[in-house]
Amino acid sequence: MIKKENLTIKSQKEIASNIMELICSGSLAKQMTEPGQFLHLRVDTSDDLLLRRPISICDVDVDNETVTMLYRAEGKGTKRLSLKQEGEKIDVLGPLGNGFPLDATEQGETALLVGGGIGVPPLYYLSKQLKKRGVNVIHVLGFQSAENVFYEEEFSKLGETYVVTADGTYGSTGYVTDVIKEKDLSFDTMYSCGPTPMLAALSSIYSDKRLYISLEERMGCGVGACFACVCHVVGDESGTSYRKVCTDGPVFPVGEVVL
Amino acid sequence: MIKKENLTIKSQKEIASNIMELICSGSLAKQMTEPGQFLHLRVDTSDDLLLRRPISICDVDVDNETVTMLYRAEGKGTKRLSLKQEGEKIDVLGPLGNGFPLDATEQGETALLVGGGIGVPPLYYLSKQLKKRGVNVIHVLGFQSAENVFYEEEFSKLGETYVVTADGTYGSTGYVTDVIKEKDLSFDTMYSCGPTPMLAALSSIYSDKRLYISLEERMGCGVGACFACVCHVVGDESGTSYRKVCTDGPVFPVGEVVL
Amino acid sequence: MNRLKVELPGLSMKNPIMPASGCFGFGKEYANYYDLDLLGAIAIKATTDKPRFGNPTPRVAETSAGMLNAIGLQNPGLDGVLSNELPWLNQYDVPIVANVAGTEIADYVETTAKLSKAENVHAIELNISCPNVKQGGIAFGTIPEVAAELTREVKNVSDVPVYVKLSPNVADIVEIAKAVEKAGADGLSMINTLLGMRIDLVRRKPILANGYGGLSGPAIKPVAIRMIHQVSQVVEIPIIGMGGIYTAEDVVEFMLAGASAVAVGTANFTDPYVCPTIIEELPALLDELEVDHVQDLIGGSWKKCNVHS
Amino acid sequence: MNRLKVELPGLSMKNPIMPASGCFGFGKEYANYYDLDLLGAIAIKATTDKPRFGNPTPRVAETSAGMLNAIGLQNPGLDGVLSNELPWLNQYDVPIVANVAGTEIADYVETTAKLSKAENVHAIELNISCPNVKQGGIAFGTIPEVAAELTREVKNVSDVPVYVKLSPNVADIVEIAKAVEKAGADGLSMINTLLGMRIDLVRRKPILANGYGGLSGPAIKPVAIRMIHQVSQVVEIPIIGMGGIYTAEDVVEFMLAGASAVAVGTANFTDPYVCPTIIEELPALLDELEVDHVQDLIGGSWKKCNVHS
Ligand SMILES: Cc1cc2nc3c(=O)[nH]c(=O)nc-3n(C[C@H](O)[C@H](O)[C@H](O)COP(=O)(O)OP(=O)(O)OC[C@H]3O[C@@H](n4cnc5c(N)ncnc54)[C@H](O)[C@@H]3O)c2cc1C
Ligand SMILES: Cc1cc2nc3c(=O)[nH]c(=O)nc-3n(C[C@H](O)[C@H](O)[C@H](O)COP(=O)(O)OP(=O)(O)OC[C@H]3O[C@@H](n4cnc5c(N)ncnc54)[C@H](O)[C@@H]3O)c2cc1C
Ligand SMILES: Cc1cc2nc3c(=O)[nH]c(=O)nc-3n(C[C@H](O)[C@H](O)[C@H](O)COP(=O)(O)O)c2cc1C
Ligand SMILES: Cc1cc2nc3c(=O)[nH]c(=O)nc-3n(C[C@H](O)[C@H](O)[C@H](O)COP(=O)(O)O)c2cc1C
Ligand code: FES
Ligand code: FES
Repeated sequence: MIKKENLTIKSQKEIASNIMELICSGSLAKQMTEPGQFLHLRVDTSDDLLLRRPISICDVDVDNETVTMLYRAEGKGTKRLSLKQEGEKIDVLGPLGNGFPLDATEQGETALLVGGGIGVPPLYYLSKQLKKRGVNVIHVLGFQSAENVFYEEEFSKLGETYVVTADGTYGSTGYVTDVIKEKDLSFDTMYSCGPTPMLAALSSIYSDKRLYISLEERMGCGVGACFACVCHVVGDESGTSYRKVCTDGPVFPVGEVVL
Repeated sequence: MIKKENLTIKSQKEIASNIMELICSGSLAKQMTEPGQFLHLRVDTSDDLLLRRPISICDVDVDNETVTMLYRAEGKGTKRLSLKQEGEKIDVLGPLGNGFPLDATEQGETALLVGGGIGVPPLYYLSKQLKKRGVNVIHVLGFQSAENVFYEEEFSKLGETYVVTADGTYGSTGYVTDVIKEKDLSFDTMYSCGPTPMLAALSSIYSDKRLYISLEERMGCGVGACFACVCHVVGDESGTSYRKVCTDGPVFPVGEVVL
Repeated sequence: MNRLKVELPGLSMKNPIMPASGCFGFGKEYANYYDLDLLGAIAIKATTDKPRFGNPTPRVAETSAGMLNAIGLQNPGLDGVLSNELPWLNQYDVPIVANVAGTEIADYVETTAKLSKAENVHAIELNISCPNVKQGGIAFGTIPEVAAELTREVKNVSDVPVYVKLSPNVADIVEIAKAVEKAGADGLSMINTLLGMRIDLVRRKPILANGYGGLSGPAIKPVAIRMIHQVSQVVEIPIIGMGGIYTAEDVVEFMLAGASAVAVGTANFTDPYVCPTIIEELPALLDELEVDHVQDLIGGSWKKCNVHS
Repeated sequence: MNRLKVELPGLSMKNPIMPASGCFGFGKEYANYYDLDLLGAIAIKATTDKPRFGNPTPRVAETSAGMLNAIGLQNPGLDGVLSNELPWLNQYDVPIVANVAGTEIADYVETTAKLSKAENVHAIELNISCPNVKQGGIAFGTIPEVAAELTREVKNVSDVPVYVKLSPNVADIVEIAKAVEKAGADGLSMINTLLGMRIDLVRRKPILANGYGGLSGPAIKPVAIRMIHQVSQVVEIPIIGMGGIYTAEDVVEFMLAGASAVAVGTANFTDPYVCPTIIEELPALLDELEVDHVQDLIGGSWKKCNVHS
């Protein structure tokens, strides 16, 4: 059952450079049980911002009916969103899409969660859920620079956590792939979300693993009706097969869609 | 010296059906000494409402730097304005235009202030100023219906005040012109603001008096640059003479412009 | 009396609201949100003879009070629509408007011939205006003779009434409208999107992979209203109006301009419930405007007398 | 190095920003707000041979992210502009672009001949596109041959470079642009307003007394960007870009599309300080985008290599 609700903002604060943590409450939160799904936010009701913004579910407290989102305030919509204050309402559509498959990892197995930049948030809820199922979780989180790092502590509480920055101002230096190699991390499944080049690198290195990646694409409707967010299917000779990121994804098993 | 400033909303409340009283503070208020001038309000910074809204100055407290505006929340912009709360900012341009000439009435003379509906507000500041100069003020205020009546008490404190409603649900029944005749009100000058048919009626009945009327017209710039708000000049044979409501008006002596 | 009911060639509509082609897929997605039987009609996504993937992504971009799209007519092709999409829609008691696109007259003719025979297709909407496909599209919609010929050929094979969907990217919309009316069109749909562009300042490249795209949303509403006002006064056939409709007020404005029914496009993306919301709000708005029946609004801005039925 | 300076035919501009014609009167009003010397140039209100009152009011209406105007070219006429307006502007060290309108070729020729001799008029902008005046206007701008002839005749008598201001209400803007370039235009201004309409639901009448009006503001920006992108790649003459510019980012987007300078219209009404604000904010934006000089932006979205000067 998909729905739309005006959630109430419980708190909003900047947790890293331009990265906002937004906590909202409303009964819709009860439906947000699948990590990797996203919400489609209408920033306000003025008609100069027509399109909703897709933001991943970062954490949910089903009992208290709250949901946490982390987002980068960068463009027109997210900047305006960042000005909203406690008590204000926000029109949320969702949860949408297909999230990360929890049952791809058995109890006792190890899952490696690899996040890049603003792709990190959905991994948090995923990690919590995996852990609850008795999965051993390891996190590799890549950021641009020290000022962009967030949620390190939160992730550390759930499992081993490696932070890497491109400019070396925090944690190790380089890319997430460097860390995985250097630390020789072993795992049964990998779940990843982040910039496409990162996903492409992981996909080519770990194509033989159980790897799930979450994609980003510009969206119109977010519900599968407009065909804005499609991608090609690996091995499709006709060239007309497709997957929609909004409804078939955003999470796909490695090798299913063309990056 | 004309200016633009982000005023701070001190209070906003509904004082009659859909009629809002908005009190703002800021140093701009010190310049608002001329009753009948108006302010040009930018409702918000989203770009779906491009045009500012002209709203008359209803009252000013120069010492405390506050200005009061009364407006009807009716269209898209004023409805959105009515949602703004204490502490929020509002971008105000002004004071603009030429107001009511105070010196048209000598000390000891009687001024009749005739307002219709949402034309009533500017007469309040005018009345206060006239009174301060030793002028005897009488008010005739016309409204649609009882629920639309506002500021009766405030005006009563300054002078004789007659309220008339079109449907007779409050005060006497009919139009402001009926009241002036029935009560046989005598006066030296008349100042009026309200719907054009009312101004036209007053102009034709009292064309021999010292009568000043305040006009409304849809505006683009509000500063005289766009030629949106022009009206023809009485007696102009060329047909190309004009007055701009925003800069030559909004107040004109009777007989100057074509209504 | 159902005060919202409107009758157009082939389309007996409970109310004047239909989702616009390309903004509602083939209905399935929005069926998760509400009962499609509430709608006056449904205009389904453009169908072409063969399946199409469309343009590379990104395919949408936001603009002030509007959006650009360059989907490029992605669709499962005639056979896919006939075998999968239309049968599914058959469970609803809603007339379907099948939007047809192509790159040659022969494509349009073939697609129309077959689609118009489907049980629940009540009208064909000829998309002669989609600005995204390099071949075809643009030319059909901007040259009166070409638009007329296409209309004639398609009318010859169609089992149901044909609405021609006009492009606003022309100097004289009236000329095109008259030409397709004369060629036998049963109705007009207007307007399709305006051709626009956005550039990414950092990448120095268009935001859309395709470069240009179609501008839709409230930004284009004044252009749509103007064109419908111009055209409705000189043609006899009814107009399905569209371009930036978000509210019941917008519907009334389009009908006063001269539309007999309307389509809602982009607004579905902003609010998936927009169509049922508008339908729900219309009666109260009619009351406020003291209008008995929506039909009394049609052309109200230019008709000499507005006789209430 | 002045990194904002741009050189266009007749116009040596401190920065690429000028207020657009019709949105800045003859400068006096905004001189109450800031020093006009800050501006790159000033495009003054359209001048016609005789004084004009223009259309009845209401003459403006608001739309989503846009506005409609039907001022109808109100102006004091050639003599009034020459004797009152231009001399006043002479106190500023800013090149003036004199916008010329008319209903017959002879009007344009006469007005241009005299205006172009005024000391501080550095360029003529031929308004062949204003959709408000029933005679003339619309036709000049939509038929390539007519636009070309007008351009030729005006060029013959002008003492200063001539910019032709194109109408967006055409199917093929490239065709018109090429025609006026061939006829001798020194530059292009684009775009003028799109023809639009709004209807008052209660009165059932157009909001504008004139019925139709010109749509301006951010709503039309994607159309302007697209047209400039199309035209700048096929003409050699520079383009003054306009249509919905509100911010420094918008200026960069127009220049990347292919404009060599820009004009700011409607935004002046929203914020009288918009032009100096944009000028002030441009250098920081150039820094952010790692651009040395605004000129390096011109055509940046399509030029093969972006050589920094
Ligand atoms: C499934 C999914 C989940 C996401 N989860 C998160 C998250 O948890 N936190 C977060 O910060 N970001 C997330 N993003 C990216 C986020 O949607 C964009 O950063 C955001 O929409 C940009 O909006 P804006 O107002 O800042 O930019 P604008 O430039 O004003 O946006 C204009 C339009 O482009 C779209 N757009 C711009 N950039 C992107 C992008 N990178 N991806 C998709 N659409 C874009 C916007 O949605 C909007 O429709 C997610 C994207 C997807 C597809
Ligand atoms: C000099 C002057 C002083 C005014 N003083 C007051 C006042 O003190 N209190 C008050 O309630 N109203 C006043 N008005 C009228 C007020 O400006 C309009 O009611 C208001 O602009 C309508 O905006 P909206 O957002 O409700 O309507 P919308 O329909 O959203 O407005 C759309 C556009 O039309 C313009 N517009 C619509 N109606 C009018 C109108 N009647 N007059 C002028 N422009 C209009 C708006 O300014 C805006 O540009 C005054 C008007 C003028 C010209
Ligand atoms: C994403 C998208 C896809 C569209 N696809 C089609 C299409 O396939 N066929 C068609 O005739 N029009 C198509 N259109 C145009 C719409 O049907 C409609 O004419 C236009 O968007 C204006 O209406 P709106 O402003 O309500 O969206 C599409 C529009 C959008 C936004
Ligand atoms: C009120 C108003 C008056 C205008 N008058 C003229 C004019 O006299 N001559 C002209 O060429 N363009 C005129 N224009 C068009 C503008 O110069 C400009 O081309 C158009 O508005 C698009 O720019 P904008 O969106 O920044 O306003 C006018 C526009 C407006 C809004
Ligand atoms: S965003 Fe519309 S189909 Fe995915
Ligand atoms: S509103 Fe622009 S001149 Fe008066």
